[in-house]
Amino acid sequence: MLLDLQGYESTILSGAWVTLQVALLSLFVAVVLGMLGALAKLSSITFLRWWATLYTTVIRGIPDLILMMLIFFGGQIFINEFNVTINDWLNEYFQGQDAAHEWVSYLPDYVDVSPFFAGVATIGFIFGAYMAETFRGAIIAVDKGQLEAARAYGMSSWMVFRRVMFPQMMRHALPGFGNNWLVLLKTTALVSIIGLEDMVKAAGDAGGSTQMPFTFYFVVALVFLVFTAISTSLLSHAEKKYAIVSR
Amino acid sequence: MNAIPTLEVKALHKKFGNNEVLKGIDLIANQGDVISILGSSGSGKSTFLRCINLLEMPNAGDVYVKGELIQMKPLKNGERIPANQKQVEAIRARLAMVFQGFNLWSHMTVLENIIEAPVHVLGMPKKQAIEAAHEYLNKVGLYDRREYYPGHLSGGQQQRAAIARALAVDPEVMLFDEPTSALDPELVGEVLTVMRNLAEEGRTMLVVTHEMAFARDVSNKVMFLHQGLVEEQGAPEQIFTQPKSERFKQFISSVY
Amino acid sequence: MNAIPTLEVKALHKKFGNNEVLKGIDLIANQGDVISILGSSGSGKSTFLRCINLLEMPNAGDVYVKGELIQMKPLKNGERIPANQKQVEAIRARLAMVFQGFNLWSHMTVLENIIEAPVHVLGMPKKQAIEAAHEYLNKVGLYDRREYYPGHLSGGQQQRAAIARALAVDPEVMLFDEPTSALDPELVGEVLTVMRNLAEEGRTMLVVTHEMAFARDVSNKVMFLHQGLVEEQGAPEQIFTQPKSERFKQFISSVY
Amino acid sequence: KEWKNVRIGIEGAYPPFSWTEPNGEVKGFDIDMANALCEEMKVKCTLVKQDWDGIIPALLARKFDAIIATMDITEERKKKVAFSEKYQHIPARFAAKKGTPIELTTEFMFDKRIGVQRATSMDTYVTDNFPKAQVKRYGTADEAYLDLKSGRIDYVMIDSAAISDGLLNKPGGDAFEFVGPKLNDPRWFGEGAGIAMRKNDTELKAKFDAAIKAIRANGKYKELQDKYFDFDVYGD
Amino acid sequence: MSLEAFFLWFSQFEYVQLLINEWPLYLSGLWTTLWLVALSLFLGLFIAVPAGIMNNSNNWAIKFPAWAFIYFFRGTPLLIQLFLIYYGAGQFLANNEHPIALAIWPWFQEAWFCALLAFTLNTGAYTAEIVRGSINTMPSGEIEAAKAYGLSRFKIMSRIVLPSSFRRALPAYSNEVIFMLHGSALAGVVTIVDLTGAARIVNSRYYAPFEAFITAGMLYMMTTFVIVFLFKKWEARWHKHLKPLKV
Ligand SMILES: Nc1ncnc2c1ncn2[C@@H]1O[C@H](COP(=O)(O)OP(=O)(O)OP(=O)(O)O)[C@@H](O)[C@H]1O
Ligand SMILES: Nc1ncnc2c1ncn2[C@@H]1O[C@H](COP(=O)(O)OP(=O)(O)OP(=O)(O)O)[C@@H](O)[C@H]1O
Ligand SMILES: [Mg+2]
Ligand SMILES: [Mg+2]
Repeated sequence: MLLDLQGYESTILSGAWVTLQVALLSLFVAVVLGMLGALAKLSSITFLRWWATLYTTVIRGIPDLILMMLIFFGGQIFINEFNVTINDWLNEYFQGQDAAHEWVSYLPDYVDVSPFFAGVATIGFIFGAYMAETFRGAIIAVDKGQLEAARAYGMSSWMVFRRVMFPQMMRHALPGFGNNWLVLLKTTALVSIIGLEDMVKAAGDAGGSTQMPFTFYFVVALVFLVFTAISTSLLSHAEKKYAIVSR
Repeated sequence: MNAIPTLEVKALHKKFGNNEVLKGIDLIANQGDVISILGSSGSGKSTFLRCINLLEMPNAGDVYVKGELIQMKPLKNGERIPANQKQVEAIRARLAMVFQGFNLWSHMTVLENIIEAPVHVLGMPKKQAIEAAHEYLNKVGLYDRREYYPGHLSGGQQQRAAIARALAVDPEVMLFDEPTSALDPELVGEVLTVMRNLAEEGRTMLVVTHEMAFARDVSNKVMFLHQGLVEEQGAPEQIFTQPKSERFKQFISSVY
Repeated sequence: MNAIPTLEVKALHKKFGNNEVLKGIDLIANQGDVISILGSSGSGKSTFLRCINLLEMPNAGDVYVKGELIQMKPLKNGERIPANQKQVEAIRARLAMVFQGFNLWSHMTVLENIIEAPVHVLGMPKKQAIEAAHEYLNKVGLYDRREYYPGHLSGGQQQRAAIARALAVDPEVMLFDEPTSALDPELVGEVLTVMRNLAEEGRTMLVVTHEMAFARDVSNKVMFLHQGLVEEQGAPEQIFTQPKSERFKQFISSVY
Repeated sequence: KEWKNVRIGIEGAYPPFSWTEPNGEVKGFDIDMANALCEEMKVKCTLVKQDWDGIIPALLARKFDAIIATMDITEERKKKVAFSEKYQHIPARFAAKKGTPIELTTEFMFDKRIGVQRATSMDTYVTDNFPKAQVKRYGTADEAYLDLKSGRIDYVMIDSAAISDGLLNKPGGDAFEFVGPKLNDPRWFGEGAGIAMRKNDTELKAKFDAAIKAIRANGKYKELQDKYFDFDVYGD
Repeated sequence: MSLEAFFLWFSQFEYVQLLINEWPLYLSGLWTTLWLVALSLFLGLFIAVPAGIMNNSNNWAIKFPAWAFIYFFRGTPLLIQLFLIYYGAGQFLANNEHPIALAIWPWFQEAWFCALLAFTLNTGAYTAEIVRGSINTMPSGEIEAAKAYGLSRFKIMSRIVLPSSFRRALPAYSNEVIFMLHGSALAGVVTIVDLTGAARIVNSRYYAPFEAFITAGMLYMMTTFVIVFLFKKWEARWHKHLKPLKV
C-alpha cells in the first residue's frame, strides 16, 4: 500500500513535532528581531538605521539555505574563536599580573550550537528581516494623530508604544505577518539539510532505508498541508477579530 | 481673581527651519477664562496650542502651569528639548487637548478611551475611573454609546467622546484645536452646545476656532493671530464691535 | 422624421430578485433626438440605460436599434440571456455609453482609449482610427492631452475623453449616465458645453441627468421615471411649465 | 585538559557501519566501535549525528571532538584534522547493474554517470581520475543507490562493505554487482579509516591510539568484527 | 612592492587560493542557477495566467482544479515538491513498462528536468495567486466600459483585464522572482551543480564552509540586486499611468 510507513510512523510523528517547535520558536525570535529591526529602521539614530538596513538588505539578498549553512557552521566557528581569543587574552593578562596564574576557561571553550538551536536561530534571524519590513509598514500605517493624542495625555514613550502603537500596528501587520508565518513554516524544511532531525530529515532517512522515498515525502507534504490549513483558518479568524475595530 | 494664573505663556517663539511661525506670543489665562484664538489659515494657531503642551518644542519663551515653569534645555542647533521628561508628562496630563481630527484611539471603545489616561497616567483605580467616565459620558450625551468603537460613531459623536476623554483627566486647562471644523453644520451645533456648558461650569479653555458666534457669545477673551504675532486681543464685545487692526476688520468681514 | 426610429424600447421590465425596478418602459428615439431622463435616486434610470445595451439583461421587453431586434432567449429561472453574443457585441458598439465614473481604461493613454474600439471592434485600420481620433479630440478640446494617461487628467478632462471615446465608434445613439454628477461646478460647465455642441450637430442622445437647465434648454424630450414607470414625459417647455403629475411637480420644486 | 566526556560525530546513514533504526536509534560497526573505545578509555561518550558532507566542518566548529565514521586517512584531510591510527581498512569499489562492463580509463568513463557520496575519498578519486565522466554527488549513500536502481546513474562508487549491506544484500539488490577491481590506492584512500580529531587535541589522539591497540589485543575488536563481517576489516 | 610580489603576497591567503582555483566552478554554477530560474519563471507564467483566471471563476468545475493545484504548491515546501518529483519519478516511472512511463522517463531521468518541473509548478502556483489578486482589483467600471463598446470576452481579457492587471502585479511579481532565485538553491540536493551545489563541492574540498558559502551568497546577492534594478526600470516604464506626473 502506498501509505505503509513500515514502522517509521513514530519517527515521522516526532519529526513533525520538532518541525512545529522549530517553527514556533523561530517565529518568536523573528517577531522580536523584526520589532527591533523595524524600530531601528524608523529611529532617528543614523547608526541604528544603518545597521537595520544592512540586516534587512543582506538577509533578503541571500537564499535561506546559504544563510543557514553560513550561520550553522560559520556562526559556531565564529563564537568559538571569539571565546578562545577572549580566554587567551584574559589569561595572558592575569599571567602578567601573577606569574603563577593557571590557565582558566573564563568563557566556555566551545558553545554547543545544536542543530535545533542553530535552526531556530537561523530561521528566526532570516524571518526577523522580513518581519521588520512588515512591522515597519504597519508602524507607518498607524495614524500619527493617535500617537500624538497619547503623548498629549502625558503617556511616556514606552507607554505610548505599549498602549497605542503596538495594538494598532498589529492590525496592519496581520496580513503580512500571516504570509511570513506560512513561508517560515515551509522554510523549516531546510533545517533537515543542516542535520536537524525534523520531519523532512526523518522522511529522508526512512525513504533511504526502505528505498521508498516518495511515500515518506508524500506523508510529509500532507502534514504540511494540514499545518497550513490550520494556520490559515486561525489567521483569518484573527483578522476578522481585529477588523471589527477598524469599521 | 487668583494671584497665580492657571496658564501663562511668555514670549513664545517657534521656527520650522527658517520659517518663523510664532514671533513672541504672550498669554495669561485665569481660572474660568474661555479664550478664543482666531487667525487665518497658516497663521500659527495650531502651532501655538501644540507648543503649550510641548507636542512641538518652542525655540524660545516660557510656559507656566499654575505657576510651575516647564523646564527646557537648549541644544547646540538652536532647538530645545524638555529638561525633565517626567515633568512634561505630568504637565501634559493637566493640559488636556481635544484634537481637530478627534484622534480617538481606534482600538479602544469609547469607555476605554476615556479611562485610559486616568488609569494609566494618573494611576486612578479602574473602578473609580469607570464611574467618573459614566458621569462625563452623561454630560456629553454619549452614555448609551460607551461600548462603541470610534469607527462606529458619527463625527459629532466622536468629537464629544474626545471631549469626555479630555474631561476625564480633570485638566487645569482644556485646549481645543478647531473642534468643529471637520463636522457638518448639524454636528457643529451638538459640539458647541457641549462646549458652552463647559464654559458655564467654569472650565478654563483655550479654543482655536473659526466659529465667530462661539468666540463672541461664549468666550470672555479673543485673540487674533497674524504673521506670528498677536494682532489684536480683548473682550469679544469690544473687539468685534470696535476692531482697531485693519487686518482683523478684514478677517471678520470675510468670515461673517 | 424617419420611418424607422433610431432606437426603440418596448415594455421593458427588469427585476433584481423580487425587486421589480422597471415595470414596463417604452421609448422611441428618432434621429437627432436628445432625450433627458429624470427621476429621483433609485428610480431605475441607470438600470434603464444599462438594459438598453444589455449590460443588464431585461426580464421582458424588446430593444430595436434602427429596426434590428436584439435577440434574447429566456432561461428556466425567468432570466434571459443574449441569443447571439456576436449580435450583442455589434449592437453595443453602435450604442456608445458614457459612464458617470468615466471608466476610461487606466493603462492606456487618451488616444489609445479612443482608438481601442474602432480598431479592435470595428476593425478600422489603426492609421485611419488615429486620424479620426484627432478630430474628436479637437472637438472636445483635448488634442494636446492625447498622450496623457487618464490618471493624469482632471475629472472634466476625463469625462470629455470618455465622450471622445464614445464619438469614435460613430454610434447611432449615445447613452449618458449622469455625465456631470461626479464633477465640480466648473467642470460641469466644460462637459455640458461639449454635450450642447453634440446636440447641435444632430447626434441622437439619451441623457440621465440631474441638470434641469440641460434638460430644459438642450433636450427636445424629457422623461420622468417614478416607481419603475414613466410618470410623465413630453417636450421640456411643456412639462416644466405645466407638469401634470403631482410627483413630478414636487420633484422639480426640490431640485430647483 | 582532562577528557571525561567525549562527543563523537557519527553519520547514521551508512550501513553496516552506521544506520538509523525506524525508532531513531543508531546502530552499526562504527557505533559499537565508538562505545568499545570509550569504555576502554574510561570516558563518557555522547554520540552526535551529522550529515557526512558537514562532518569535518562540524568537528572544526567543535560540535563534537572526534569523528568515528569510516573516514579514510587522506593527505587532503590531514591538512585540516588529525587522525588516530587506522581502525579499519576496507577497499572502495564500483557497483553497477549486472553485466555492466567497466574500464578504469578516462576514455571509457567518458560521459558515464557515476554516483558518489559528496566529500568522500571516492568523490575525490572519481573527480581526479575521470575528468570527463558525469560525477553525481549525493548527501547519503542511500540516495545514490536509489538513482542507480532507477537508472539515473551507471555506477556507484562507495566502500565495498557499505555497498554489500546497503545495496546488494537488500531486497532488489540481486540485479546489481561489484564491477572492476577493489580500489585502495593510498594516494586517494589513505592507509585505512581512522578517527578524526582537531589537531591540537593531542592527548585525545594518544588515548584513542592506545585504546585501539588495547581492543585489538584483548579480542574485543574481533568480537565486533565478527558481528558484522565475515572477513578481516582491519586489513593487515 | 612590485605588482608580482603583491600578487604572490595576496595569493598566499587560503581564501584567495580557493577563489583562484574554483572560480570556474562558481561561474558554471551561477550559469546553471540563472538559466534554471529564468526558464522556470518563463514557463511558470504559462501555468499562472490560466490557473489565476480559472481560480477566479464562479464555476466550481473550473475553479476546483486550479484551486487544488495552487493550494498544494503554496502549502508545501519546495524542497518536498522537488523530492516528490525526483524520487517519485525514480520510484514509479523507472523500470516501468507502461508506454506513458517509457515515453516520459527519459525526461524525468534528468535531474535538471525534475528541478525545472518543480520550480515551474511552484512559481506557477504563487504567480497564479498574484494574477488572481490583481485581476480581482481590476476596476469593474473599466470592464463594463469594455463590454459597452462591444469588445468580445476574449478581447476584454486580452486587451483590458490582463494588460492592466499585469501592470498592477509587477511589484508582487518582482518579489516572486527573487524568491524563486533563492528557492532555486535547493537544486543542489538532487545532484544539480547550481551555485549552491558548487559551494557545497568547494566546501567538501576545502572544509571551509564559511568561505565556500559566503562566495555563493555574494553572487546571489549581486544577482538579486540586478533583478531589483531591472524591475525598477521596468516599473518606471509600465507604471507611468499610476505615478504622479513629473513637472
Ligand atoms: N511640522 C512642521 N514643519 C514645518 N512647517 C510647519 C509644521 N507645522 C506647521 N508648519 C507651518 O507653520 C505655519 C503655521 O501652521 P499652523 O498649523 O499652526 O497654522 P494654523 O493657524 O493652525 O492654520 P489652520 O487654520 O489652517 O489650521 C504654516 O505655514 C505651516 O506650513
Ligand atoms: N445589481 C443590482 N442588484 C440588485 N439591485 C440593484 C442592482 N442595481 C440596481 N439595483 C436596485 O435597483 C434600483 C434602481 O437602481 P438604479 O441604479 O437604476 O437607480 P438610479 O435611478 O440610477 O439612481 P441614482 O440616481 O441614485 O443613480 C435601486 O433600488 C437599486 O438598489
Ligand atoms: Mg490648525
Ligand atoms: Mg444611477
